[in-house]
Amino acid sequence: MKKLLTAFVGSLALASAPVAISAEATQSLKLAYDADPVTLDIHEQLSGGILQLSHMTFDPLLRWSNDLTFEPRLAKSWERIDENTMRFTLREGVTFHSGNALTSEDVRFTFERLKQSPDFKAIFKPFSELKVVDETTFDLITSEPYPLLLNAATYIFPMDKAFYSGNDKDGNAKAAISKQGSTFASRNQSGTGPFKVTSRQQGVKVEFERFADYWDTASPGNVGKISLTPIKENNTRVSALLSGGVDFIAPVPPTDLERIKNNPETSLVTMSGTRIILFHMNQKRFEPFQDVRVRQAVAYAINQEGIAAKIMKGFATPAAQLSPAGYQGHNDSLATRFDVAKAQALMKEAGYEDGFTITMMAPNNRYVNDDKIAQAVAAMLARINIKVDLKTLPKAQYWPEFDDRAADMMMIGWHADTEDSANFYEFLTMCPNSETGTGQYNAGNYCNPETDAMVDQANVETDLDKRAALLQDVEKRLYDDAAFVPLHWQDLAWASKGSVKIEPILNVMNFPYLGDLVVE
Amino acid sequence: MALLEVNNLDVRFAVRGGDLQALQSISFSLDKGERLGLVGESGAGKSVAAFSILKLIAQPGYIAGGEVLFEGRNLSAMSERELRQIRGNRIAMIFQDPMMTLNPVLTVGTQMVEALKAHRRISTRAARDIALKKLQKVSIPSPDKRLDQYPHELSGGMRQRVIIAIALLLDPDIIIADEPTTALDVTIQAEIMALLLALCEQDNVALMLITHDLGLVSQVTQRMLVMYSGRIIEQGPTKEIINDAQHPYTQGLINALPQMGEPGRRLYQIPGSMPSLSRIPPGCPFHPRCPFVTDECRQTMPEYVQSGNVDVACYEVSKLIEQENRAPEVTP
Amino acid sequence: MLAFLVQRISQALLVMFVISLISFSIQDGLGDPLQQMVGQSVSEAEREKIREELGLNDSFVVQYLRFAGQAVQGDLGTSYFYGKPTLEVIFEHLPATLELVIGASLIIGFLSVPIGVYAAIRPRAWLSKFFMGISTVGISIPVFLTAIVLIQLFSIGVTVNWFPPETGWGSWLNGLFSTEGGMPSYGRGDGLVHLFGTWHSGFFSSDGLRHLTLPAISLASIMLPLFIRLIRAEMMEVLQSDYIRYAQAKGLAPHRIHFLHALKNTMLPVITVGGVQLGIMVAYTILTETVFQWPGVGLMFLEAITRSDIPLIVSYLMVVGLIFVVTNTVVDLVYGLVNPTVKLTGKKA
Amino acid sequence: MTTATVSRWDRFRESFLWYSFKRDKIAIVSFVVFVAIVLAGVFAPLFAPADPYDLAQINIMNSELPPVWMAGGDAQFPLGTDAQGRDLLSTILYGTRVSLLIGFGAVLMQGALGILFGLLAGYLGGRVDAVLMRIADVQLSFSTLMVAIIVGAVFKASFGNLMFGEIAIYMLIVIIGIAEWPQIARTVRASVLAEKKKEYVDAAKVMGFGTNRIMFRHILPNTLSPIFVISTVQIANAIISEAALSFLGLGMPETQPSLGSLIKSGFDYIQSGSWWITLIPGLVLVVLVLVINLLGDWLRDMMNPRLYKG
Amino acid sequence: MTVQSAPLVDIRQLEKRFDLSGSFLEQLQFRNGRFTRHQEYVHAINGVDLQVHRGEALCVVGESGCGKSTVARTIMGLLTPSGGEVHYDGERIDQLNGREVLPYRRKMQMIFQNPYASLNPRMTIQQTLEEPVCFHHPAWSKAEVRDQVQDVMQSVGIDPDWGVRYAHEFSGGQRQRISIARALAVDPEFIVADEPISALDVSIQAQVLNLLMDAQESRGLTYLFITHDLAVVEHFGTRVAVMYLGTVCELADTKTLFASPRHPYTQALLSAIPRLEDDRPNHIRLHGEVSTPVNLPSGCVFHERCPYANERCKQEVPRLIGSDTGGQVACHAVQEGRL
Repeated sequence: MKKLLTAFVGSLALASAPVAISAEATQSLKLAYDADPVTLDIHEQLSGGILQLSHMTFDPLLRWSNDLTFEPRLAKSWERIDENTMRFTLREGVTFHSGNALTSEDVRFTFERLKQSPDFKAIFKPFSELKVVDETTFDLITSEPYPLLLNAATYIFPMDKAFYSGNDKDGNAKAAISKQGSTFASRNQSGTGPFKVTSRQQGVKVEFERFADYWDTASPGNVGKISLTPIKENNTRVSALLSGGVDFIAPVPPTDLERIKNNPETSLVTMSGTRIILFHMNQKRFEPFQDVRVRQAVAYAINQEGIAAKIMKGFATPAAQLSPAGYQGHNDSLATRFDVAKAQALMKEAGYEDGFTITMMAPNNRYVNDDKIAQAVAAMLARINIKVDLKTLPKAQYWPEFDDRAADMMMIGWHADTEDSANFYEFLTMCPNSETGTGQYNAGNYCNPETDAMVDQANVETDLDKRAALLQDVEKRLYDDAAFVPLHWQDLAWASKGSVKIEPILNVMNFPYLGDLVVE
Repeated sequence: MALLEVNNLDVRFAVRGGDLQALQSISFSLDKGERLGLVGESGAGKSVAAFSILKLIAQPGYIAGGEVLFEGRNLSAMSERELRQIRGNRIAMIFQDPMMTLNPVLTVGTQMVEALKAHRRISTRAARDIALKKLQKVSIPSPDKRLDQYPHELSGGMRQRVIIAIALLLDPDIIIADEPTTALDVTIQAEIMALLLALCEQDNVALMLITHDLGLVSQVTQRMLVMYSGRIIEQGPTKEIINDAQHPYTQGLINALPQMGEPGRRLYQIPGSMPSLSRIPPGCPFHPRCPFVTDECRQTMPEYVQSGNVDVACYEVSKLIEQENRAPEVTP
Repeated sequence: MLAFLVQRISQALLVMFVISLISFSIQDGLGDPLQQMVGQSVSEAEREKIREELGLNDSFVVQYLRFAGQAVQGDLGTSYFYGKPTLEVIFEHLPATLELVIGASLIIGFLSVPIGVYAAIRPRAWLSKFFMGISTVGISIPVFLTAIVLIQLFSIGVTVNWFPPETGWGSWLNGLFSTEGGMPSYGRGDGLVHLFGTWHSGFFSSDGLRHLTLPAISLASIMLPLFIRLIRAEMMEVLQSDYIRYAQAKGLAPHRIHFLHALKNTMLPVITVGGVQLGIMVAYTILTETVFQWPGVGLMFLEAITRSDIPLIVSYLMVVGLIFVVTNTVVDLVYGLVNPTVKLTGKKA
Repeated sequence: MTTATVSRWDRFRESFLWYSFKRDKIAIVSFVVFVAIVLAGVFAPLFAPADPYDLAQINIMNSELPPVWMAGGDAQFPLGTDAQGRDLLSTILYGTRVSLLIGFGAVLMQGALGILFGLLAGYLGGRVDAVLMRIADVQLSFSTLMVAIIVGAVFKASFGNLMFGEIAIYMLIVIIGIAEWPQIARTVRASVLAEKKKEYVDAAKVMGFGTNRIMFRHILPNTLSPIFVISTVQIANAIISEAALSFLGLGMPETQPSLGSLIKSGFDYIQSGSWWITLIPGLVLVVLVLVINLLGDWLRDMMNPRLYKG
Repeated sequence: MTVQSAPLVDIRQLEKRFDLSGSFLEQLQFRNGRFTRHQEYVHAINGVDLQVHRGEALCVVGESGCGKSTVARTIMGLLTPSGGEVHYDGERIDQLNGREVLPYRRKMQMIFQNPYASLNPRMTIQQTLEEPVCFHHPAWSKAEVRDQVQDVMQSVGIDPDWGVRYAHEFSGGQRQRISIARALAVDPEFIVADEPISALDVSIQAQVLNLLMDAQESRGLTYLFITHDLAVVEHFGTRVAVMYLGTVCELADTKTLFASPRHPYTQALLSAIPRLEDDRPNHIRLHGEVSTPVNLPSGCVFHERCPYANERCKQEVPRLIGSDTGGQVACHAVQEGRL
């Protein structure tokens, strides 16, 4: 079979005659994700898929390394000038795919565009201005001291100002961002990244070719061509890898981890992730949840280890809090607390020995094994006489229900765009406030002004140690208050053929740095 | 030697729960140019008899015994390939319903030409010419047009003419016509029958006419057989049987005709009805309806006896004949 | 003929009108398209703005009238997800589905006729019984199970160790039951040849054909038994008819009787039923396309549903309805051409 | 009255149907298997070792145990457990019940719609016929899946999402009923058209009987045998349709699984070693559908070999 | 023929057309650049006048498609006439609604051609016979109904014990008896028999004919007897009406008609029946086929096949006029004395 396969791949490489690929970048890679990028405009939508695309065809100013530190990319250095200002220096000799050279003006153009983007403007809200100092130097200025300035800067993938300016042949501005209909930017790209899109059939295939003038000549990457096929069905995606149809797949469903690991021809990389999966307990809909003992009882009744081990096949890290390890808010002292007896006692104490019936909703195609997790949770709650009326929905229908807070317990998974704990609290636990936008996803209607104040304070605290202490305290208080039921952080997994060395290019943000990928 | 000779032909239907005897020891013969009538009510086995001559009985039916000799050759022992040389070529058939007999999706021409080509090495053009001639022979108006028409574009009478033309295509020795006019209107019936008769006489073709219509048989055939429950109960010259039927069944059949009764008065009637194949009683199958029934009739099937030129299978008749034969001795 | 076409066209319009009305009226039940279009942390105010831009806040009547007004001009709206006119999206995906359907139809055509005819001519032969048995089992297995089994056997391969591998016969038997795998299990492959417009075909390259094989087989697996049974039943009935006996009485050779006289009459009802079934097949490829990740309209539709891409859903339903009416019409026309006894009117034959 | 029933029973025993049934091994085996599955489904609460609907009995730690004959099996779970730790045997028994319920329910619904519309269209003819059959045509151009989406949305709009667990089964019945009624309506219409021409209908008219009496008392009973045959096949089809819908995530919720949703829920595990979660219910489904189809074939052969024309 | 009292059944200028052309859309045709509406009808009966007198058996003969069954079915209300009137016992009945017509349903009954189709296969004989009795006599007790049914079964020679059986358990002749019993069960005075014996075997035909005659005698029935078999007519009928393409071409007493047929078609018909005779009679050969009732010929409907047709026959429709033999004939040749 292997022989067949190599012949197969070989013939492919021949068929698609290379145009101009740097000396060693001759390998081709067939990649299967669960979805392909929705658009080529990297500012149209803030999603994993678009960020993955951004890392292929663009380069950020700086990027996260494997150990959650910052690695300079297009910005070769940065220094804090004052409380509100950070000065960046751009790398020299970087060109866009169009051949234009990268300058500070391009960065400013990109920054302005980000502030226009409905999806990204929230991240850049703390920033007041990007001031161009000279061709390669610019200042990034916030209105208040902002501890997460560099985190946000990882979202700046400079775009080719000259390329994206002016009008297209229909008379529409090339820089326009629109969710409806196609725009110039959604069809065309000019970035500085290692790959250029050569052809794209949405929902079917995207093909990339290595950018011959890529600035990072130090990169070990030797992949000249990539074709990305979306395969939504888990089984089919895994089959495609096992049958040799593709070289690299993500995500890998937990059920197949074992099999891929044991297959001598494939290799598997897993990482504990940062996306927390949790249930909110809606105090507004269901009065007993206002009683902290009831909330605690629920928290005690849930066996996070069991879910992680059995349903997630060990492909999740049981969670007792929101912040994953490595985040500033992560509090080591908090542990999962599965104890049915204790939970029953708490229920009794709260006067609900005989239990009650609640409604529960979860998506069934959003998170890994989301529906199965919800079922397991429902079963666990049955042990303390809480009868659960569970409904799982496809994500398209789930979110409207979620917005309506339609059930007493609702599942959500959250990944902090800023890779910072405060982001969790702002969206998931702070008192819902439509003006400030906090608590937008707080489906528990949990409201604790004390912790909210602490989070606000942390958001302007630039002393990282102090800030960490503050956030960890928030985490502890939420834990004691059983503000929600954390389940686990969903792990990440990628699988490839043995010859594709994916391990070095992967990170917890799930942005494979494919430019650096080595294929043997 | 007769052209066609059927000897002790047994036909059975293999159905769940055992075989049904559809024909029992049928024997008759047909001479060149002779016209033979096969009469009986539905279910008597007359069509089965016709079809088993060419071994064309449908699936569950099979020939269980006896022989069919055509010019001395046993048809029932022939291979399919050999039989195909006979079918349509030496012995042609005309079916009851002209609507159902012609293939609805093939033109008249195709269906005529293929019959010719199946038996003769002949070009399509030549075959068409022959077909055209035969169509003229059965007096079909504008025959050249008909060749390219589909069966549904013709009227019933016209279709039966086409079928007669097909039967005559290869100048056969025998035409077996299974109720050829039953599906047609009275006036058309008369026309078709007259045509068939004329053509048979003209070419000296033997005709085996299967019908339930005693009037038709009496007018067309020279000899006739009467069938009941798969047996031939009476056979002989048509005139003799019509004028002086021997078997009680034949008598009843003739007397039950409205024209035999006095208008407005009750008709002669045979009680009961013919049993289905699965319920044929032992002995003479007619005995439950027979006015002359005896114990003998209930037990064994009577042998044929000769009365004049007529063969009859009936104990009553044989008794009468015996009495007649004995009579001269008794009279002083 | 004219009346026939007028009637069919009005029927098509009616179908499309009904479908569009139904699908519009249920759009709220299909979910909120916005969730798929914006990132999670986008604020409610921003969302409201986009909704307003998309016209999602207008009343049903206003939305429908706007849609209908554009539809009359041939514009069925713009897909939220693809950002392109829905018809364009559908026509991009349609070739894949059509090729799958054509592939399956070829399999069905080449297998069902000989098997059906054989089973009708020799109903008692063990081979007929075997085929009929297989076809009964065939219709009893859901297509997604068939598909998975096919992938397991022919894409991934199965290694069997049921027999002692150290013995000669054991390893031979193990080898017999093991499969090599290697057949492509997803997508259409790289060997697509551009034909015209948005039509890329996999028929002209070995890679394309290899990719087509398993999906086409699994799609054919549901319809093939139906066709075999249909042809067998029709043929058996035709074989009972007088004109077949008459053909025998004419002394024709069996092959002419079976393959001209009988088969031609058999195929008439098969054309009607079969043609309609093939039309329906376009709508029934969804399961197969899902399992094999075949980038056709079925998969596109399913994804449109998960994304609440309402314009695309509506257009898909309308196009499928149209395809159904068109195939019906074509089938009736073909039937009218093949069957000399039918005069084309609006009436069903 | 008892004598009448006895004689009816005798009549049945003398009938061709019974006779050919006795002689047809496949029919007997199919019937026995079918009855066994139906009984097992109907009396699932009696046979099942556990109640899969009772979440309190489920322990996640017992998940994915293999059947008892394999290494690691537990005698408590004869056929192993699913991914939630439910006893697979019990779940299959309950799932069979749900599948059968949907199968029969959907066919009842199809039957009600199909018979009514088929009778009206066939007997009244003319405009009524044209309109009803056009609706049937349009209906047929939708696959079951599309109907599922539409009906699902309507149900959701009327009952909200939370009721889903309770109404899912009725919803599926309605979906499959609506999606497939034209099949029955066409069969009924075809046989009504044939029956209508028969003289006993004229005889009834000449007697002065009303339209309803003629349609329901005289014609309907004579169309029953084709309806019966097609219904058998339709039950099998309905069960498969339900499985297909469940496979696409539009069927029964996994808390009250049908055979289809059981197969789907185990689907993720089929390649990872826990094959029993999918394959055992899959086998039950295939066997169930197969025996129904075999019985349908047999019935069709007995009653009317012409039926399969659609 | 002497005119007695008022006729029991009187049909006047009865017409029946069947529309062949389908819906409006299907009628549209595109010809010579213009849309035209094109309609096609089957003219099944065209102005038929017939009187059936109490106690007689009026036979209607003709070939298939001549409209004889249509006449029967129109009288019985199974078809609504396109024109003309049907009177029963002096009352016009063709326009009555379902309720008003009920009393006549009891008085007028019908026997059908095909004994295999005229009995409901899903009903026992008992049910088949009881249903109409119950329906028309809602006040009767169960016992009364049963008695009535038993009487009628006995009168047609069916063992009342067979009532629990279904129709398929009987032979064709027995079924036709049951069918007659059903008609008799409601004590009718007028019976339309539509080819009641043509599907039966010869030996059975006599049985059924005898039964019908017995019933006429014992119950004083009046028959309208539809058949294509002239021999039966000769035996059974009081008077005969010969139909061709939807019109009556000759009407006479049976004896008169058979003794001296006047209309050329009647003559041809009579000569066409094969009779048990030794000598072959001279057939009057008709040329051509029966025209279709879709495109009716102008003038006399028979002129295309008539050996005596002249120009007038092609133009003018002949009317039914009394002839010298006492019957009525619709023929120009007869009236002109050419024949």
